[in-house]
Amino acid sequence: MHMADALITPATAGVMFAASGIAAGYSIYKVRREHSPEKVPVMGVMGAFVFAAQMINFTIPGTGSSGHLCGGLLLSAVLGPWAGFLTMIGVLLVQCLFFADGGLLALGCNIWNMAFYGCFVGALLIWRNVMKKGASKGRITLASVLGCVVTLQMGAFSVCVETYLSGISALPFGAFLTAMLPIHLAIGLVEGLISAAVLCFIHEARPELLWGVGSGEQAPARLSFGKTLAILAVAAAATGGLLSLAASSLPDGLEWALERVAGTAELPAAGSAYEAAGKIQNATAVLPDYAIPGSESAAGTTVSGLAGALITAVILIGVALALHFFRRRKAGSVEAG
Amino acid sequence: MSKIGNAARSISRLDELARRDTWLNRVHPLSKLLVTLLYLVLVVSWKPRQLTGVLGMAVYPFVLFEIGDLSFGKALYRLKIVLPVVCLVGILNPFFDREPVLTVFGVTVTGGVLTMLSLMAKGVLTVLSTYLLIATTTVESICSALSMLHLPGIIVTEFLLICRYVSVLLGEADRMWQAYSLRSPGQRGVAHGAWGSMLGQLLLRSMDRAKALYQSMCMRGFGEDRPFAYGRGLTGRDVLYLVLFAAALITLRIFPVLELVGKLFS
Amino acid sequence: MSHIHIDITGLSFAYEPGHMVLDDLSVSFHEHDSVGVIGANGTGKSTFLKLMVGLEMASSGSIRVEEIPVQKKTLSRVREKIGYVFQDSDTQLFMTTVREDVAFAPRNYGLPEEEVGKRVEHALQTVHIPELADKAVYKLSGGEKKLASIATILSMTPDIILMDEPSVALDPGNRRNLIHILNEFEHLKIIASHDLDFVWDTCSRVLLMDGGKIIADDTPERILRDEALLTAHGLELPLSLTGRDRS
Amino acid sequence: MSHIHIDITGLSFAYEPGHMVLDDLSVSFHEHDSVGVIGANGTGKSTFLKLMVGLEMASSGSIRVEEIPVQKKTLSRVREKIGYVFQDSDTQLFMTTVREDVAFAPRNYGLPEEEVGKRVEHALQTVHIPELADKAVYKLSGGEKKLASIATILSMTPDIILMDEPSVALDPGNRRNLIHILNEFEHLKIIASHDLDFVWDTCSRVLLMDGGKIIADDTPERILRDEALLTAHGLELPLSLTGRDRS
Ligand SMILES: Nc1ncnc2c1ncn2[C@@H]1O[C@H](COP(=O)(O)OP(=O)(O)OP(=O)(O)O)[C@@H](O)[C@H]1O
Ligand SMILES: Nc1ncnc2c1ncn2[C@@H]1O[C@H](COP(=O)(O)OP(=O)(O)OP(=O)(O)O)[C@@H](O)[C@H]1O
Ligand SMILES: [Mg+2]
Ligand SMILES: [Mg+2]
Repeated sequence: MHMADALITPATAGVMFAASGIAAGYSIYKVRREHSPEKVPVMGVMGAFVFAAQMINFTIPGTGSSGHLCGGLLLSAVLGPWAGFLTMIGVLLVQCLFFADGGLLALGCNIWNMAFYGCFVGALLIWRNVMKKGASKGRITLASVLGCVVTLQMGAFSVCVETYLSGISALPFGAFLTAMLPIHLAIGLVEGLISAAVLCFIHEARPELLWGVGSGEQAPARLSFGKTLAILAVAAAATGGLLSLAASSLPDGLEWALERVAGTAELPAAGSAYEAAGKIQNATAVLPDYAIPGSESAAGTTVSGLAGALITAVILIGVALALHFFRRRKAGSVEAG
Repeated sequence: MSKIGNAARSISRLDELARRDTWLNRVHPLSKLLVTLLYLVLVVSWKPRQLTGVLGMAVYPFVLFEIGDLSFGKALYRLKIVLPVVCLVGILNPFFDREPVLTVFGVTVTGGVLTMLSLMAKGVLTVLSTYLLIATTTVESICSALSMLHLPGIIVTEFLLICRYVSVLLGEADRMWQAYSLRSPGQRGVAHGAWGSMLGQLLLRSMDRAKALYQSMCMRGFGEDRPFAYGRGLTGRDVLYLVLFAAALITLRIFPVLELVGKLFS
Repeated sequence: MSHIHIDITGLSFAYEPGHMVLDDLSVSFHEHDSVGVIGANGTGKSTFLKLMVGLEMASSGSIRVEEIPVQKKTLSRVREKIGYVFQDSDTQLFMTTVREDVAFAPRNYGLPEEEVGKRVEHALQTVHIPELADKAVYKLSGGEKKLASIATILSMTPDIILMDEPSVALDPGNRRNLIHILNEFEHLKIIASHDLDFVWDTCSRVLLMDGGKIIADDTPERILRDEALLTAHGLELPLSLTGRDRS
Repeated sequence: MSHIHIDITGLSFAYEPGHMVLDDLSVSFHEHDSVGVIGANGTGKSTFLKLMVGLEMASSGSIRVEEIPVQKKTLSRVREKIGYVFQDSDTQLFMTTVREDVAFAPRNYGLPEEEVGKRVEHALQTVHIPELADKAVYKLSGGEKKLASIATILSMTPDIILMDEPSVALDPGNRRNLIHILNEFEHLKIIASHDLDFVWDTCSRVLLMDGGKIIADDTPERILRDEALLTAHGLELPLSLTGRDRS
């Protein structure tokens, strides 16, 4: 689910950073308004908790495989969506810096794909609405499973859109979707069940820790209802817009599958898809081709270029080896002296 | 679970690397952060078929790994998460895009092969350059760089605390898993009967710990939005580093350096 | 009356209504007191210490630290005077390296960086761990963590030290070292502990708590040798008094 | 040779290359041994215990538990025989109630529910906490948690008990209770602890560790009274031997 840096373009990265940044700014505003300074350390420790918890494997009954925990929804169910969102940002930053899971440039995408949907759609819309009438085991399970499944689907969809927009894969959008969505349906189901188990435990142990339960009295509904609607509308518009954009230029998965079966060599539809991707890429590219007209190929890859790469590599490795040699001699002489 | 142990070990190894006292470690974190970001942007800005350009960018991590005395082996190990994903996305390209683009030593290379290779090269380079940053910069330094970029204190503080408590909670999760496995020999994961209580206990304890943590921070004068990190200012050397590397990277991006080298020798 | 002191009158506290943890407690501590607070598990020792620094707020009664009443708006002034060592050093140490952690309080109090550096050095010297200054906190052994968290308090140069079970997890050598450090500190210190021998070695006054009340307030000689009194409240004679030699 | 025993030959271990924690260690434990493992902070006591249940794997040398070599593929057989009590009881308990947690291991060994119930009752009786059976684990006090985690081990009816610093955080009364429980257990038990008085009261054999080696292996009488030996390795005489009475 984590997007890698290599899969996006600067334009996609910038747009997603902006979107995530706006959500983060709003969350900070909301958290500050709560005037609860103890939130910051709680966020830090809970972020570390999610990180550690995701390392534990849970065996899924009846299968040989294992699942993990759904971070965004769980955090938000305890901290509220605003603080939960900010915490997830920290978790994703740690994951990308320390474990190369995701990337610095793709951080904006990952925040959106995982944290935004998990916290805002999963917790603010689904969890809170299900919990309005108070918590019970059934409702908690419903909210968690529904929340995880829906948000993972949205996340997987976004991954497809972002990858597609980067024009990096020749894989048709529809095919990509048909690969991603079913897998994430299963993953969402398992993650939902695990989160539900944890939240049910909390509900029995320390029910006061759960956020948004019986929110009828807790949070003033008139304020949040409008905002909820607004967020939902924006999210829907965004996904809808992207979806139609994608759909207009792409064959669907079925078509792609038929073509594969027919074994058409030309793959015209795929070709047009690639062209469309290329167009979008052109429109969003920050940097043009080589500014120097001497370049041999518009494609940017030439025989002399590859030869140059080879030569440069040989030179660099030679220099490195020499450096190592001198370093060792120097170290040796220091030790001797 | 060895997975938890591995995670703890790799955090600790990165931390040790970052605390060494090499020339690269001493460069101001802000300079390193900005150069890294610029590098990432430039690498991914190459179009899918521009393999030569992407390869040219490899000079930067190569040179800096040498300067920073880092081992490629450990860094390449980190590719195990990213590379499979990138390969999955790129592996079908040769089947879809069969347009012949150029001929190398009599072998015709199609556009699909080029896009696949350049995608993988991007995957490797972006991971290497991020490793370069984190292996030469401590967490506190990164925090100070982030606050110099005016990231809100709330996020910087929280990031620092996550880094600090990750190892504590990994240790706790590890011991819990050990206690579990000692009494359920032969199981490879946590059975569903214990799903909720296992993580639930850990969560409750984390909350209590957070409360105590807040108290101990208060006892030492913590204020809500006070930035946590106290970095030094930029010196001339740091600015020089930033300017030189930015210039070099942009040159690599604008001029077909590798092509010129290749022509020189042909 | 000397400068450094704490006055407590009619202090009551309950976490949950109806279940009093502290019940109408009055006591005063003076400049050169070393007070050991003892009592069985769950008698409210930790709660008592927390109330003094306003980590919990009393439901009735008053606490005055050097004439300042402990209230929401005076908290930062009160806390500048008091160094508090938590039972769990993992929550006490929250920065990444020992040096950063020890420097945290003086920096927060706005001291110039040079003075901060001096204080950090001095605090680390006092607890004999200058070589750990740049070590990552999570790599410390239990005992080293404890010593580091004491250093974080010393760098504040507090008027008053409160410690909650400071001798836990130390090996005998490190424990002896801590006794030495505490005996060097001249101002008011209050120590809650189950380690009665440790209390004996560091305190000049002992409070025995049970059922939310102070049962006895006297010298260590008189309380810690009184086997009947100790046993009645869930404790035992200090081990060094049991005199295994004669058996 | 009796049925229950552990044989260790040439055991070496390092977390990080070049930094040996255990160095070519050989020792045997027999059916009725009660072994106290002592040593300063960071000498490898916990590591030693962990190796015996395969929580870490030796780099060289062999450990045989009742003739079964401790290896990846024999782990489940070895672990059925050994009950291991962690230093931190918080991480030891992972089910919701005390009863569930104590029943966890026997259920995993596939015992019929009736037998499981019997074992749970018996284990709780032994540690004197039957009234806590249905209490939620997170509501226990520190001492109660310790006792519960000991009960989870007893219900396995292990041949061998390993305990890492079991007396930490108990008040004197609870500590005395634990001594009693350990003395009732007749098979092999190995206890790592800084509390030398506790070791004195529960063990018939003491291993003193330092620098990855076993420095001394003898009766408590001979090791724990040898002040020179103890001091040389960062320890002190047990408090009950210091005889404060005479001062
Ligand atoms: N946050 C809390 N909420 C409710 N009850 C609490 C809380 N903290 C402590 N208590 C209860 O208050 C009583 C006193 O607790 P306190 O921690 O002060 O005891 P203590 O004397 O320090 O015990 P110990 O020796 O185990 O540390 C105990 O009965 C405990 O269960
Ligand atoms: N996971 C680990 N990674 C690296 N080094 C470790 C790890 N665990 C322990 N060590 C080191 O191994 C040595 C032995 O540790 P161990 O925990 O066995 O000591 P111990 O005798 O139990 O000490 P203590 O009395 O403090 O519990 C110590 O120097 C410690 O720093
Ligand atoms: Mg206490
Ligand atoms: Mg240990």
